[in-house]
Amino acid sequence: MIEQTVFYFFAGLLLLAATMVITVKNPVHAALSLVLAFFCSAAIWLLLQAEFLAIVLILVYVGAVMVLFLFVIMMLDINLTVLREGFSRFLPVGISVAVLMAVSMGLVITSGRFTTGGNYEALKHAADYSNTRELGIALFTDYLYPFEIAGAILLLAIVAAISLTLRKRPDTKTPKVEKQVAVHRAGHVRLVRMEAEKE
Amino acid sequence: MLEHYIPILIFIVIGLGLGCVLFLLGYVLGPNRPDSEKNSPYECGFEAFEDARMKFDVRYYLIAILFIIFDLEIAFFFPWAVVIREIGMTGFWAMMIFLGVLTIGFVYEWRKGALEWE
Amino acid sequence: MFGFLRDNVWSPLAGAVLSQPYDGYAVYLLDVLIKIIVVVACVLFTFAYTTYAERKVSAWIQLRIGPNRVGVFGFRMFGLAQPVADGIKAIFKEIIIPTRASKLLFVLAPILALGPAFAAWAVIPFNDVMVLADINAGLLYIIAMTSLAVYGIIIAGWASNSKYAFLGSLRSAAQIVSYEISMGFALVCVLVAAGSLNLGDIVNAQSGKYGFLNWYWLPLLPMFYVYFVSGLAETNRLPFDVVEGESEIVAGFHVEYSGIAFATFFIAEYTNMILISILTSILFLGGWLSPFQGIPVVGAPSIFWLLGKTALFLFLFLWIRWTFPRYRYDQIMRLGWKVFLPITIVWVVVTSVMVVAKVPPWFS
Amino acid sequence: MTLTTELALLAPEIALLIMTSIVLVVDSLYDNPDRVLTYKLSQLALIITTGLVLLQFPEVSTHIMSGHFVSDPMSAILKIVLGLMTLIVFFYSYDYLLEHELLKGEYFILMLFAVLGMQIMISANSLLTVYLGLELLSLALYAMVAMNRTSAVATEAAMKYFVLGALASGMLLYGISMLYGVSGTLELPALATYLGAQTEANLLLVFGLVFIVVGLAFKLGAVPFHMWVPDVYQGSPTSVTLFIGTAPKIAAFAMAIRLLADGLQPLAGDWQGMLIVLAVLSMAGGNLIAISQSNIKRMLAYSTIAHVGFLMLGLISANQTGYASAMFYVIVYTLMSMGSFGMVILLGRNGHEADNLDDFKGLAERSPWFAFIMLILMFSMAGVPPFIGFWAKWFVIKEVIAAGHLWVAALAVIFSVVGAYYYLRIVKLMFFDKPVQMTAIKSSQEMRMVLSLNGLAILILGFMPGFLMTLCIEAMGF
Repeated sequence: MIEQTVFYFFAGLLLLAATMVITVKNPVHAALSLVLAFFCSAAIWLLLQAEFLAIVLILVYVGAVMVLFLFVIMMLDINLTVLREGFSRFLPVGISVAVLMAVSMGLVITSGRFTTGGNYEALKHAADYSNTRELGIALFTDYLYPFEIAGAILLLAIVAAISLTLRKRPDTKTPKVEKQVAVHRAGHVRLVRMEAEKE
Repeated sequence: MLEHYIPILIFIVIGLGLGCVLFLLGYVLGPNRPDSEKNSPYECGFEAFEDARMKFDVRYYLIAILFIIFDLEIAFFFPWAVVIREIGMTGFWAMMIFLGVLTIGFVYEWRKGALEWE
Repeated sequence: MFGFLRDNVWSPLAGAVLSQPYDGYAVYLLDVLIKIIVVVACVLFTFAYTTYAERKVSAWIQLRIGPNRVGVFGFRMFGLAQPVADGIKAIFKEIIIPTRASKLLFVLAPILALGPAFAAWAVIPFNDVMVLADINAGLLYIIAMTSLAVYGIIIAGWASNSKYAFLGSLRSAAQIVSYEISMGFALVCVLVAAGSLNLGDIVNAQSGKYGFLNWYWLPLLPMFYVYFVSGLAETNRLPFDVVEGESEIVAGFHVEYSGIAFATFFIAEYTNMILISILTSILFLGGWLSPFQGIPVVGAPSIFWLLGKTALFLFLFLWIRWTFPRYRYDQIMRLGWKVFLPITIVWVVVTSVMVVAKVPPWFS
Repeated sequence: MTLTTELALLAPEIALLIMTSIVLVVDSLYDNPDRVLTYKLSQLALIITTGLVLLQFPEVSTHIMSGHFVSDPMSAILKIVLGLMTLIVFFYSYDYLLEHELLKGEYFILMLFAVLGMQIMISANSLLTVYLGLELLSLALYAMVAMNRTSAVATEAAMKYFVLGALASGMLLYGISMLYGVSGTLELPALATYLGAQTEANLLLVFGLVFIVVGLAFKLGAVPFHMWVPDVYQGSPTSVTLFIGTAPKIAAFAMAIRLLADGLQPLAGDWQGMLIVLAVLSMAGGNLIAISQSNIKRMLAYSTIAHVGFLMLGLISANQTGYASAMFYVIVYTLMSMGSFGMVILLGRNGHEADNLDDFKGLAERSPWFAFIMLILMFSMAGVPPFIGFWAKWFVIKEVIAAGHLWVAALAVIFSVVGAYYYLRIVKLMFFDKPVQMTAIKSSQEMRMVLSLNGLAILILGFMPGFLMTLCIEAMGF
């Protein structure tokens, strides 16, 4: 019972947050709504006993990806009026597509054939069940090959990100640490014996 | 398993609630006497020149992107660390290869100057 | 202790008040609620007296006296009532919201900073049985919660619509994410060593016949160091406080905040500090285990050991702050990416080799 | 099967990853503007990986890595073709990049990653590896398109490509998750077994199938999911267009075979209809719009769309000979497309892109030999006998007729006649128009030789299509 309540709470909040992502005017508010949406999905995953994935969702998406999103949104003054210009022009097309999709979805769902083939229930695990452990064992035995491909994708992501964003700027000055450390007294200080000056 | 998460849920709510309560307390108990000088953004006594939100160095994005990549890598490490005693040498070497691939990425970053802060 | 309270105090109390059976949801929730309030109260108390300690320690280091006036009913008691006075002052100050700020986000930012800082405490074990939420993925939860700390700062900086705040929040965000990686890898090392994400298990895995030599600070010595220093950077403490950098960007992301709104950030920062200290004790110094194993009374594991170790690290935070000069920003980034990250990656390999090779006495 | 034998079968992929890493490190260590070392090492990487495929050419199909990887004749042949094609791309693009000041080590590195992704796709035996391989490929391609950061057109093209490509990947993933949700398996053969055992139609499966076909159509660039193709072909540097227009088609074909034939064969009744619609629309749309183009890269983009339509004809029959004819088509098409873009690169010089149709005017006077090569390419593309392009069309249309879709075959013939118009127009421009400029074509000896070989291969293969067809039929498991 309590699980159902929690589920409906988070599912409702998720839908609300997701709607806000696309309706609120301020892009930063939209990004924060997305953060909320991620939180709610994490809670729902938790209800499905996917403990590890739920927390990783927060760690990676909320803690890392959304930070990048916010960086980008905050630092590119997005001019909203320009973005809105096309809105009214494309509205008729948009509405007709939306209506078409809604009708086709309605037809599919009401056709009576749309079943998933039974009621599924989330697995119940014992209290000492460790989702992380099970995942680790699966990942490093059966899913070794996809795991290594994921490594290659991450490497490619590094290469792509650097080759697309890094520009050599000749006008900047960087302190050369090696040189600073390698400085020796002999090359820089000269002791000069001087006679005291007299007026 | 789920029963362990109920306290966490409540804790998060209380943590956020505490912030709200503090703010409300300050709002109710503190004075509220706005004036245009006081409410203008601080700029060492000058009038604010322009909107403070400006375009920024792409380097910050790069740091954020690299952070995502390494964060993901760490996320892969967690399940591995938990089962390292059970998966045997294959699992161990699998992670070493993964780490090796990522280390090459790190060397590349370093050499390309992506970690340089000017 | 919690169990005792539940069985002998809350349950009958709740039974009397709510006229419900002893072990119903209401009792459970009440029990949880009271535990949480106890933890939060303790953290807040520690926060208050850390600020006091900060001023006293700085005074001591700089050969001053520090706060010694505020007292109760004329008794000065070395100024021990100072934090209370500070708190009251903060509450009665005006909360200034700049005209061109984004109001909602401006208000939300301190709350977002405080929420995760407290939420992480939900899984901290105080001894073998005293833990609020004994989840299997405890360490993962902690790292996820600490990764949220950056939100309060970014949003504060942006919502203020002030250049200093914006610069401060940018620097802070980049710095925090940079050090989060080395922190994450340091945690992975602990994890490899202990083989469990549960914080209680991690402490128990450190017990052994060699006492404090069994703790992870020894095999993971570089990580111990990296973790604590990254903790300094994560909490924007000196020598990593370019985020505030009062001499260049006045106060960084919270330049526009006043009164209790500012105090909220302050609480969040100190809460994170205490959290880092207690985590360092748990992960590297054996938590509640006693260094004098085998000796009666002092050899027994106890919460006081944990609190003592935490106090030690808190003192270290203050000591470092008043001893070292501030780093330059490029130096901070270099330390994070070019020194800590390679060290942690190498040590992950070293640790896992030690575990696979079953190196005694830690991993046999 | 022991780990050692499994690793031996994986050797091409492993070798490529190792070589790519070496190239990456070497490129970042030795900072010379010519990138000769990077270039040579990348070529060596391709030669090694292709050599390793050749060394252990499989007779049978073997599933390894817990069923995520399959090694069979088809994968071997496609990988060899892929390796050769990419090698040719390398030959064509080096001078171009140098001249246009686009030469960066990353260009070759990204290309190697793309090849790795394609190899993974070709050998994929589970939904997961198909997807991961595709992502590896796509990510590399997005970055390659965007590499010329000073060009607004290239950036726009990259943006479009990325957004639509990500959408397509999302669709594919959504479809995959539905199939996985219903069947409970990611492995393609197991999925086919599961589907074969189903007696009732499950709507959720068909839903998943629709998403998968949509994702595939996006990646192949079939109408109505073709919007990205013209912009990306036109906007990217020609050397990148050259790559995108050739090798990934092989991988997309492999993906189609893996998903539709290996995994979803029992649902063939459902996907055949979808493919017919896509194929007819692509042939019509591609050929008709191509006529009005004045930019040759854009024209070739629409020609690609049309060719994708023909390629799909081969899949429609849903049997082994049909697949073999589609495989024949895709190999031939990449060869022709390679030659055509190679010509565009050859004609451009001193930083000028020869991407207008006018640049081909009077080519016969400037260089009779390359005009002849281009003539072969265009005739072959148009499907004029006896060039190999004719045989490719012949085989797929024959399969469509055999499958009983006469009207589709009739439409295919009509549209190939329509398409012949714009291919032959180029021939007319080359031989009957006065040249706009008379400057001699200058390019490296290497480039001239490879391009000539490319053209001649099309001519020679045209006389002996049986050889390639036999290979394709063998690949499909006869």
